[in-house]
Amino acid sequence: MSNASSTEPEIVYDKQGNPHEVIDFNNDYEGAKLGFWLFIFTEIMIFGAMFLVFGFYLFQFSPDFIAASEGLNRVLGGTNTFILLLSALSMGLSLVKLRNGKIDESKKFIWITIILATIFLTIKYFEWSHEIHIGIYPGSPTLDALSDGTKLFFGLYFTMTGLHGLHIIIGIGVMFWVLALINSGKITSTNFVVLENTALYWDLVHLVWVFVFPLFYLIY
Amino acid sequence: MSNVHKSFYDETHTVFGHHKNKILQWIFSIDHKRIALLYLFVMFAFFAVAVSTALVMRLELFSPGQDFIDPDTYNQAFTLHGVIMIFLFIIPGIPAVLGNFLLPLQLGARDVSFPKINLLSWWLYMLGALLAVTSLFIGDGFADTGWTFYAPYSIKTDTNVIWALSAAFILGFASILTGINFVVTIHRLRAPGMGFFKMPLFVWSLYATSWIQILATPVVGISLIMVILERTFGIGIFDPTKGGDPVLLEHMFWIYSHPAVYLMILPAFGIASEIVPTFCRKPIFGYHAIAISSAMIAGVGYLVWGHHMYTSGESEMIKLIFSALTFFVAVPTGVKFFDWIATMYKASIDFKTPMLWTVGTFITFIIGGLTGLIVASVGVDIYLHDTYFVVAHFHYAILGGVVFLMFAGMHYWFPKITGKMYNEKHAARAFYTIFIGFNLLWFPMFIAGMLGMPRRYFDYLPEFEIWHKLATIGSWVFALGLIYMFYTLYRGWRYGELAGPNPWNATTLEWQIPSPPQLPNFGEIPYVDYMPYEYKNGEPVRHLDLSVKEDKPHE
Amino acid sequence: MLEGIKGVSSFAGEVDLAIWVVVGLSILIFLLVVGVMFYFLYKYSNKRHSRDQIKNIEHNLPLEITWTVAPMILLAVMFYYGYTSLKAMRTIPAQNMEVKVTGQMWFWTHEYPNGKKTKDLYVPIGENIKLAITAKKNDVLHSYYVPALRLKQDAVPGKIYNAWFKATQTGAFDILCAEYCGTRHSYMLAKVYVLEKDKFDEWYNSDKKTPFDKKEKIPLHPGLTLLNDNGCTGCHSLDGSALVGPSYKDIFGRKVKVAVDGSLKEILTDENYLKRAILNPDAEIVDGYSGGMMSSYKDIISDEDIDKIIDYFKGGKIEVKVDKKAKAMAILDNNGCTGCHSLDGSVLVGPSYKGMFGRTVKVKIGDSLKEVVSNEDYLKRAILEPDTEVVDGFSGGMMSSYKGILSDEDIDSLIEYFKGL
Amino acid sequence: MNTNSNQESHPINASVYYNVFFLLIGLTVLTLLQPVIINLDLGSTLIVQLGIAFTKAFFIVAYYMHIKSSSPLFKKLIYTTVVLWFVLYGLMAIDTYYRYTPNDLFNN
Repeated sequence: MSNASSTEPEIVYDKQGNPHEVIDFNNDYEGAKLGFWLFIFTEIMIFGAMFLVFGFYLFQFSPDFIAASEGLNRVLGGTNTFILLLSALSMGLSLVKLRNGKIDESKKFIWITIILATIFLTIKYFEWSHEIHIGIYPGSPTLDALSDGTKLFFGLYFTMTGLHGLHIIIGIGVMFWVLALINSGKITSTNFVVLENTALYWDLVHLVWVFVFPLFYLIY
Repeated sequence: MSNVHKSFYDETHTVFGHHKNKILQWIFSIDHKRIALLYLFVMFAFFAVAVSTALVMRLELFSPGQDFIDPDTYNQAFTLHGVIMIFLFIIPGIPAVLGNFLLPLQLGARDVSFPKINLLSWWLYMLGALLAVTSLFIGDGFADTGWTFYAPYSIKTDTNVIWALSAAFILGFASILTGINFVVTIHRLRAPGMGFFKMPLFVWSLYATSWIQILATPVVGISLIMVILERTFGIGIFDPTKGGDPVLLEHMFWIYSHPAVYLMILPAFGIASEIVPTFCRKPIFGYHAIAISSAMIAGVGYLVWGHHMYTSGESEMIKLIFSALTFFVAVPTGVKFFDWIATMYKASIDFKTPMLWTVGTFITFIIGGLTGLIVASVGVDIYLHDTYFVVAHFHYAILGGVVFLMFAGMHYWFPKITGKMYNEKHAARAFYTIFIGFNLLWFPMFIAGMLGMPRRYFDYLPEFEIWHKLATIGSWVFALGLIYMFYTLYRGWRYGELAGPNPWNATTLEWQIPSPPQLPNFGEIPYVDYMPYEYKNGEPVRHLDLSVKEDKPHE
Repeated sequence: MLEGIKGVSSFAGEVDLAIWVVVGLSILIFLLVVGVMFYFLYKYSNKRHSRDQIKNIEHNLPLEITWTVAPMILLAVMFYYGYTSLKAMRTIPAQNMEVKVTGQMWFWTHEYPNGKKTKDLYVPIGENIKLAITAKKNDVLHSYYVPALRLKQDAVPGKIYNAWFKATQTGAFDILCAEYCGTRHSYMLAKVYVLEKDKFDEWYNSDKKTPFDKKEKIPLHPGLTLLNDNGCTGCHSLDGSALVGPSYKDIFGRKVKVAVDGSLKEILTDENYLKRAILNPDAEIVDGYSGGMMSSYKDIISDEDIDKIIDYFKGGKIEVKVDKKAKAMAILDNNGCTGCHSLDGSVLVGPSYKGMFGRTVKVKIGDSLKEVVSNEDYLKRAILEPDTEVVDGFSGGMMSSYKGILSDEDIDSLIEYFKGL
Repeated sequence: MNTNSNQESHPINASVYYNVFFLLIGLTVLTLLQPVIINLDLGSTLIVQLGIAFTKAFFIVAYYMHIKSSSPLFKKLIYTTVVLWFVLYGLMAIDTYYRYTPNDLFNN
């Protein structure tokens, strides 16, 4: 992202002789942020499409969906909601600390985020393994014997929470990469766009859960 | 011409710094011009493959009954043809080749915003292409679902649907990255002074295109993933035996794939908007109208997907809504055509090959567009849906619109890209051959479709024979024309005369630098406070020399 | 042969009008736009119009407004005709005869209100026919397309979509499948036969399979006809399932426990017993069933007829040979088997029925190849679980199971028939 | 080292994060309590739950993702995406509603 060679900005002058800066694509903070926001839009379209499918079947199979929602573990789901909330806070604080020049504290907050994300995944793992243990997973004989709406509810449940979980795993990977960049001095208190974008990504992951949680766990 | 500074063919920078090895210099180059050429060669290789499959299909259909391939092979052939043409050729076509090459040049930028991601797009594109090709040779062969991957057939069939779906997904991802790159480039890297309404119209069309890529592609991406999950885990979302609704997949597929056809045609319109003023020797008529109509087509084009599904069982209410919206898209499209034709008024038209291609395309695309209106009308479409009429309409719009304008652009920017000139006489003859072959190939299909010949048929009832025979003969003429054209371009590239920086006397920034361009594109970046197409008495108002001078090396 | 492009349904006129209007307007627009373009190309070519004659015109607001608004009017006209034709097509009259149309891989089945099932559709002229179109649940998408009727509707597995038509002309018209559905998509053909009303009625109320059948339907055993006519089969099944009373299947010659005046007794169901059971049903009630359900048939069925019935129970059959072949053929036709399996040895999607029985074939079980003899057991498995053993050279997943669709008896008669092929 | 003036955009403050965090905690508790306090039918539940979810989403996007202090371009882009989704959902809802209820046109 940074290019040491272009330290002097390129200036062009209009007819009146006013200077205008040529933006250097190698070091364009606003551009990097805009690019990442566009990426976030694609993610919103992906999850939005899944919610579209969810809504489509919720309309057709409301009783089945309500009954199936009853079977999910709200305590674990609720705990996970709070964990993500906390992790979004710690991610944000790490950015604040970095920009105030407190590199070590910033790293500490990233570590806290990573730990919280891992706890989220562990809880998710227990939730899933419980459901798989009682025979509820796509294509299982138990599930196939149930009503169509129930099959669709769990099909969507595993797809959407699975996709969300995948995003958390990727997020953890990105955070380790960010830590490495901080250690090697590539991210500094003035050149922080990578960490800022990581924080944006993490907020997106949180944002998706804000909708996933009530729609799956609380519609009964 | 590049006696001052070497061209981008001679030097480059790669993602790893500098390499001695020529091949590595190309495939790891982060220079937007080299990436454009990488796309170009791979794309035309796949174009050749897809044209060949089409020729095989047409040959099989020459007479009724089974001649030399069996129905399953035929089904795989049209799927292969569709997947390659749509996902590997037309969708990336103009944006990834001409867009990549020209966008920074027309904006006055030194590269796109994210050169490394640009290279990543190409690698993803290659990965997707590789997956598609690999699936030809393993197991039960290439998918036989048609490029639409409708469930439940795509869930039931034994062929390598997962491979094709993964390929399409990865190609979609590559296309998203290109789109993001372009939008950021257009927002951030315009030359100082160049406001949005001072950009060349090709850039405007790429801007609209990129938004479609960003906002529509993810929807089809996730739908394809759900079909993959359906096949591997049986999640049931599109499987009727588990309560799923196949029509939902049709919705989600077309939410992307209809905007995708605007994604294909918009950059092509952009090319026309460049060529028409250059060869009319005057400013384009209605610059603002053309620019805004691109955005309108992109916006409204997003909301018309349901017209692919009039017979699928969607509700009557939504059929009428989609029909009305579809007609509405025709208005901005019409405005563009009227503007182009108005540009010809009181002009001094120079019939060079790019202009020939553009005028030819106006004819074929107007046919494609007007037949689009015919099938947009609900009651009429119910009769014509899934017949050869739709096949012909689609090819008139996409082949006769997008690909022809792509060829026009290839001829127009050929001297810029290669620094050489092709033979004008042969290029014009190649155009006439292709134009005749094209109409002979596709026009009979309108009639066959009107008479009720359904599409994707391996065999047909005997009374359609005459139309199939005509089309097959047309396909041979068309193929010969293609060979002629590519050979002319190849001769031009190898043996053509040097073209000079501005052979057409055009006005946009890419013509103010040497051909082929130098690695950093511009020596000094101009302050652009004027409109892109300013002519006076048929001559450009400004002649600039923006080449990189020896004494002022950049980077 | 595709029977012409002439529309023969009541709404074909509206659809054709819409087609002509939109096509006509399109041609008009085309000629106008391309005409003006060619005029400009000719007049303002650089041979005739030199560069110093160029006029830089960049805007003309009134003109631009005109060419934005004028097309909208034309488009509104096109939309209107699309709407009227759709309305005519989709307003299903309340008075209609409903025919169920089921698509499955490469075969259409039409089921009439009285339970008749045919491959082609037979309809009376001038009557409203409502089609309830669907596809088998584990099948794929199809589209029911009758060009001459201007009718097209996708058949979606698990969903029923309606269409209708009123034929205005007698004749035969093609039915095609317009939604890609796999290997034999282009052979998923059938016909609509539009008949005079009386000819239709005559067929509809007869036993004939199609109105063009010369042969009378294979006569039933007179005993069975009697059972049917007297409503016996409403309570006694023919296939072994227990309804209100015991099934007729294997009723003769078995030992059953019956309740006589409250005590259980074992008896043999011989002629005498069966006769008593018909004439005095409450005297000896088979264990597990309750008395008082059946009334005596004394004076309703003559002794002679009772003998016929008992003969039927004994398994007395007439015209077994002819019967079996026709029956097997009917099963094959009505279930679309012949769409994929030929009778003459040619290979379509699946192996031909010719010589199928008794040969030795290689089959794929999972990933391994195994040789099996194609005997009764194998063929039965192949019908009920087609994907477990797929004959080498053919692909699985093409045929869906016929479990629950064909009865054991049907399958037996099919296998019997294959033996002779 | 960095001459690009955009990099030092808005000032950033930890207290904003804490305030929004406690607000979100409050909203989440509300989300969890809703089924315990009042038992609503599906429609009302969805309205309440999605209402809370959208409020949370607003705060996350506005403060955690700094849209409040970003350039108007970002705001415009977000409005566009949200509007686009509402139109898409609207069109799908129209189709679903008319397809699965007996209210479609031409009464069939």
